[in-house]
Amino acid sequence: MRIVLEKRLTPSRSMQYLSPVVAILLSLATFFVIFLLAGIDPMRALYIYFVEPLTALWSIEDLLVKAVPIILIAIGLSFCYQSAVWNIGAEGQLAAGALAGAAIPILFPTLQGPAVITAMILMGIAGGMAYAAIPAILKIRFNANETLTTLMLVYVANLFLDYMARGPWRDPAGFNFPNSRPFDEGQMLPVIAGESIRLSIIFMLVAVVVAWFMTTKTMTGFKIRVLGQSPRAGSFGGFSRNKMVMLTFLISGGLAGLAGICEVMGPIGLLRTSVSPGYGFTAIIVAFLGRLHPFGILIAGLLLALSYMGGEGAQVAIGLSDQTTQVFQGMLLFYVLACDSFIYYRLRIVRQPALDAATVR
Amino acid sequence: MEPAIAARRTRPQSGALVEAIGITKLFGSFKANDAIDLTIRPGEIHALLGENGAGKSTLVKILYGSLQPTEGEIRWKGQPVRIPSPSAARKLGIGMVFQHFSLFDALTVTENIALALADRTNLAALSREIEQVSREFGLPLNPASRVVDLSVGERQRVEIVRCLLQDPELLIMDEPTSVLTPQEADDLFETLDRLTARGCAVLYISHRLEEVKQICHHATILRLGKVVAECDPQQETAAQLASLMVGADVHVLSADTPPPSTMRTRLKVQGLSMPEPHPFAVALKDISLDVRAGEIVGIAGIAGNGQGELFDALSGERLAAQEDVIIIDGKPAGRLGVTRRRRMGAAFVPEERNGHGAVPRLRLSDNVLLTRHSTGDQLIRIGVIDFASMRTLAERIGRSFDVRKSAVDPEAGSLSGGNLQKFIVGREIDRQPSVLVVSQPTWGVDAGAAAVIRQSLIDLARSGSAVLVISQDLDEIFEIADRVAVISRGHLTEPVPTRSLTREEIGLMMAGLGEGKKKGRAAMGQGEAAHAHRP
Amino acid sequence: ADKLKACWVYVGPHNDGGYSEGHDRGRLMVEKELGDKVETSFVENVPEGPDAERAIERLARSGCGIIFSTSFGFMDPTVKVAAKFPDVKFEHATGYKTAPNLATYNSRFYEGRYILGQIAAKMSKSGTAGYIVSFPIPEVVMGIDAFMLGAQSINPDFKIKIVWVNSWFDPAKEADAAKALFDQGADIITQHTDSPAPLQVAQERGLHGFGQAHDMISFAPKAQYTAIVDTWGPYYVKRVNAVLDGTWKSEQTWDGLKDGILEMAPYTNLPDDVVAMAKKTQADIESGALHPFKGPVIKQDGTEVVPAGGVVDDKTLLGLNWYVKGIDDKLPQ
Amino acid sequence: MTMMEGILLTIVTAATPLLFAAIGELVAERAGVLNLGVEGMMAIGAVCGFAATAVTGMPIVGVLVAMIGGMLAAGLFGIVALFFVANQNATGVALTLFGLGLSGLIGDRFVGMPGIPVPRVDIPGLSDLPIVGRLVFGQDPLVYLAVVLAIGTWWFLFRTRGGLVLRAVGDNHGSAHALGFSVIRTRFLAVLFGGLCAGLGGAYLSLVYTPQWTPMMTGGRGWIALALVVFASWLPGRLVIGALLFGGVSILQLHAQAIGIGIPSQFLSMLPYIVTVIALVIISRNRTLLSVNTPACLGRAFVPDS
Ligand SMILES: Nc1ncnc2c1ncn2[C@@H]1O[C@H](COP(=O)(O)OP(=O)(O)OP(=O)(O)O)[C@@H](O)[C@H]1O
Ligand SMILES: Nc1ncnc2c1ncn2[C@@H]1O[C@H](COP(=O)(O)OP(=O)(O)OP(=O)(O)O)[C@@H](O)[C@H]1O
Ligand SMILES: [Mg+2]
Ligand SMILES: [Mg+2]
Repeated sequence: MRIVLEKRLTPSRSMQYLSPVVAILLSLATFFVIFLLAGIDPMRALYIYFVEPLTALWSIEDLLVKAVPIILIAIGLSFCYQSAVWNIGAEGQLAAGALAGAAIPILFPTLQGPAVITAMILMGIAGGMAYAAIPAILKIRFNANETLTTLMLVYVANLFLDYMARGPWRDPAGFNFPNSRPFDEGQMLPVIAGESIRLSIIFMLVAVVVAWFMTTKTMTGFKIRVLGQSPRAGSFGGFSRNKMVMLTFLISGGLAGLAGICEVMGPIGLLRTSVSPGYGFTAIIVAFLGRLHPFGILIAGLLLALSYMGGEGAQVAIGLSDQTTQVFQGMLLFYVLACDSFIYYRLRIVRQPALDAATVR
Repeated sequence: MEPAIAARRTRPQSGALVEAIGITKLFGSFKANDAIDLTIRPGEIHALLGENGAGKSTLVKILYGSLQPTEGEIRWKGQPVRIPSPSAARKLGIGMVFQHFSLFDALTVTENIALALADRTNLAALSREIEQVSREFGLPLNPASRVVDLSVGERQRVEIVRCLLQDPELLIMDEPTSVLTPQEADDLFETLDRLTARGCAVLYISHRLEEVKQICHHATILRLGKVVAECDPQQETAAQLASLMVGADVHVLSADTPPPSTMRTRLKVQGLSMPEPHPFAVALKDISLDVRAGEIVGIAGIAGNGQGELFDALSGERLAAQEDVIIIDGKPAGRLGVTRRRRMGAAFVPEERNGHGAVPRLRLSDNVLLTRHSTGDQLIRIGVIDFASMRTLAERIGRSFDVRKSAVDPEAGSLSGGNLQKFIVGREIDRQPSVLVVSQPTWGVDAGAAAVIRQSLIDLARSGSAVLVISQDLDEIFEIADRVAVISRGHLTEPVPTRSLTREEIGLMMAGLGEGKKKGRAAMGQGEAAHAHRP
Repeated sequence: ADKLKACWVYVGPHNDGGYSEGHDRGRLMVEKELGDKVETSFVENVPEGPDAERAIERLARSGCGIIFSTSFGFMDPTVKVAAKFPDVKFEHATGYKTAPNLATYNSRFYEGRYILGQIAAKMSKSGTAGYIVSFPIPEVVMGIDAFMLGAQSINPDFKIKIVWVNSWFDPAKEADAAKALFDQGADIITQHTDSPAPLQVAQERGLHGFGQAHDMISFAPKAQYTAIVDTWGPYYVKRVNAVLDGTWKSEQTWDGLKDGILEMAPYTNLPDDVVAMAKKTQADIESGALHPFKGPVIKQDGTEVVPAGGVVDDKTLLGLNWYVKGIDDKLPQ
Repeated sequence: MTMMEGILLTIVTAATPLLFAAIGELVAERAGVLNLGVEGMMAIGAVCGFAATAVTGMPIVGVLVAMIGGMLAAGLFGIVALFFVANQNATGVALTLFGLGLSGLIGDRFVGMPGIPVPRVDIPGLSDLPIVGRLVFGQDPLVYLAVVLAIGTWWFLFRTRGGLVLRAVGDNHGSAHALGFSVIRTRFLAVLFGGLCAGLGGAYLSLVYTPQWTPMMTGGRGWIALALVVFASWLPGRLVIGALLFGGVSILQLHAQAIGIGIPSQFLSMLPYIVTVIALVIISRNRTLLSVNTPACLGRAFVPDS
């Protein structure tokens, strides 16, 4: 007797929605056991991790602030992954966007106001796009594997950002601290709710809705899906793979750049040697957790932000190590990926035929 | 027909080599095989016939150990046996040539063969053995060449030699001739003769009823997973065999009105040359051709002689260097992409269904959009998709081309091959294109579906369109083409009226050129080798 | 009354064997000394940036009475949070911005570096030391200058070779840098990065070096001469006590060897005369008889910062961005 | 030791962990599996190796446990990506994340503990020869193991039946299945071997390179190893060259600094990454070479009929 996967005749609609739920439950169950083994009260730990952050307004606010850049980037990445372009370098594109946008207030500190803010945002998007265009061109022109080039370019961008923040763009009045001059309110995104929720949350929501509309309703979304699933059929349909590689790179680079400049113009308020604690990588998980669907990504992004918040709370309250959060995220992704296979397949138990005569010659 | 072959058409009377008793195979709840009984005697060529999806491949995979039966028993020389894996089958003495080859492009001939022979560890010795056996059976092979460089016919030789080296007592062949020229097929039949003379049995699957009549001693016919008849194929007509398979009479093609010769040219190719897109492909050399309104022109040729490259050039998936080498309805189109050509009234059906003509994981309605987004069907408004019209269109195509499907709008990949092919051809014909280029329209499609597709091509042409059919199936070309040209090593002959040639003449043209190609390649080592697309 | 909750924010893991662990030892000392009067807690691995602000704020909300944010990059986040929570006391290490409820504290690491420089000049046969550095911030540049001034006080022709690894903590890269420096002729290594990897390389090559942030003798028993040991504990105890008895004031503390905020690990693997010299220098610095940046201090380009008799003032030191004369390298700007 | 000797020796050391991890990945990719989780497996290997050595006091035990740890991590990947046919790119990223996190948890107790270094081979006489002495006869045992592994992998892939089957599975899983080879089992074994090698690479970091455990100590080497496999166009011999080249660039940039050439260190630190990108571009332009050696089924899921 053995258990085999068997292809379903039609993909299961119900599994499509059930699978993430099952995956989350499995992750929670696994954590329950781990906490139990580690001698930590599992109910309390899970409460601190996943419920407590939602019990106070300030912490919900923080959760949203944290989720915004991750979701923005993941939306962009979902375009890439749908068209089978494996951009894993959003972290670098984010840095490029931050650099490009921050150039304005650093080089022209006196400029202020809505026009400047708009210009910074546009520069941020353009910076991310330009940086994403490099691996796109390398792939189109030279067939260079984008998984690796995008990743290598992350290191390059981060080092360059480091150089700029410590070197040419260092705040002259800052005791040689390695960051730029702090931006003025007229050079930052306006706060639109609570204490720290800025305009960027609107960008994020717009991105989600536009992405949903684009992928499900428009010809562009259709092209992306077709080319992702079978490039040959795509070119038969008259769609250019190269154009689509460029387009998806530009979309994801642009959104990563937007996330970068929004961080600089919001929570950070100046240009630092590093502007992201790995949002570009977290977004990869979020994109897959959300199954490359914009609404799924929205939910997944909030869930991941929740796990970060909970993780910090758990450190303070019960001294749980910071790495616990990472393990949870990795595990959750494993479970989601495994559960997703039940959309297309089902498990079946196969009995070997009872007959057991020797296979003699 | 050689008298030698015609002489021994009677079924040997010896006891059973293999018996399948009550074999049932379930895929989920779907019964692919339903209580099948089959007896194969030593020394016979036993045909296994049936429509697409009748369960032929499933049954032989069970015999070869690739699949396990849900119920039933297999006896080998009277003993019940379990065949848990292909290697167990090979140990018993069963060899198999697969419908879709089981070769490895990146490996050499020797390595490919060694994979099936667990006991041959010395590759140098094996190479010598291969050369010897292949000479003995008249199937010349260079053991050191890599499969990717071989033509389709040569690939099949590799499969056969691989079986021969196992010294099999039962050889299973799943549609072996669908890729061969008549001459190559005759060579194969001779090989089979030699094998049966030694007492080896052959289980032979084919959709070509004429050749089944020619070589097989006995036939078992499957329909919907059940055995519906057993017969001596020589006693039946092809039409009788076909109606046994389908369970009803098969439609006979009608192409009564020949095209008037004065009609204008709708597709013109003049002096089209193209370098090979990658090292294993074929370059197109100075191809000229014209297809007039109302007629069907067929392009015959052995697989891998530039058919794929020609199709890509005509469809616009690869652009020509000059504007005027391809002219559609009087307008130069050589530099225009596939969408622009579709807008000019052209339509295309590629050889490969899954992943070229259609996206398997998208629904039929989405697949309609794939080729009809810019052809005046109003499926797109300012970039936004009109899903309702798409579904309507998909249903219309499904109805008029008898596409059988499990749901209203299922994923393309869930359709059987023949039905998907009907859908893809239907998608283009539904447009009433002025020019239709179609490659291997009925490859691996059963008689019933093939008749539907061929009739629709004829009807389209008679309604005033120009139809170009690229096909390896000479029967098909003779059935539907008004004129025929032969492609070989990227060269195309002048099209001539089909009636002015016999099957054998065209076959010789293909084979003669084919031989020339083989010699040329042997001289050059590799390089200009022809082959089918890598999947 | 309720216990006072004292909280820490670390940039690395609390047990990184380097900088953050130094602070954590201080926290443990607070727990030990003040017993049930306090309760402590910490958040580790906090990236500098918005996450830091949130982590500090979380601590403030969770009832901490005093919060130590231990990394230089936490300065602005601490300032922001301090403004929001006027009743909570904040202390930021190595920064310069203060507020009524925000104090800063720092350690005069450069005093130790001066001693290391002297030992290096005494012990080096090649007259060249290797110096592995993280980032060109004032604290680090100050250390390089102090080390060089110490070395020049013994051997005016002493040379140092500098490699920037662009990281506070990357053992493999630090090890590679150490090897490169030894290959280039240095025979003593020192580092302003936190891992013991360079010392391990020295040990393997039969050469020598110094520990950083804490006593690394266990990693390199034959190679370590001494180490600059961060001992934040006494300071933390003092400040937490000040909160407890209501005497806490916002101050800018910059303590040195004499206050016990840094110590020299036992001098080992050294001849007696060198040990004696090191101990004397240490005593002179503690007593104020010797200031590592005593005049004349001359910049690389020849300009004199302070003439003989004077010392470089604290404000200049805190913003230091120049090499002293004798260093052949170019300071990244 | 002369400066030249020292540099060469350091380059070999820098190349070794990359070589280990890349060999394993090469075998997995030859079988058709793209495992992007090398970084995670290395981290697991590093912590397991260190922990086992610290507990038992025997580096050899550490090396063995590191191999087992790497294999377990790879097994997780194999189950999700092969049995549950999940997207391999995503599963690999998950493994990286999971491995880095888990290694941190396991290693919590071992941070700041001095390691027991693996002793160096020393053949009196030979090891003292000028230039080649230390380079050829005076390395640590794991360097020799890496070289043996690279040669052994070449031999296995191109000279044995097992290697033939493995390459066949990577070239065309449908055909391999039809001939009766278990695609999933072959791939699973290849993935396990990949984990074993990545574990060794990690152990090299925590036991030889810098005998200590610190979180994130793999520092992106797993990703470089992945790039090396493409650079080597799936040939073990080229892998050795690639690893030395990459090691060379990252070491020489430090020397350039120590000499004081006055280029900002960030730009020098970028060099290895930029060189990798350029190397990828140069290799990828040669489509013939790639089409011959790239496993045709790389990254493609396989589900057998039942
Ligand atoms: N992966 C997912 N995760 C979470 N929610 C999802 C996911 N996919 C779909 N949804 C939910 O389902 C709703 C409908 O999604 P979607 O538009 O894809 O449906 P649909 O039936 O495919 O429609 P259409 O055929 O018009 O595209 C969305 O509003 C969203 O909330
Ligand atoms: N692995 C599978 N899972 C589910 N259904 C299958 C599977 N393999 C085959 N089938 C179904 O079983 C039926 C029989 O398939 P089979 O391949 O045996 O047909 P066939 O007679 O060889 O057809 P053809 O002439 O097209 O080669 C078909 O309907 C097919 O869709
Ligand atoms: Mg939808
Ligand atoms: Mg079949």
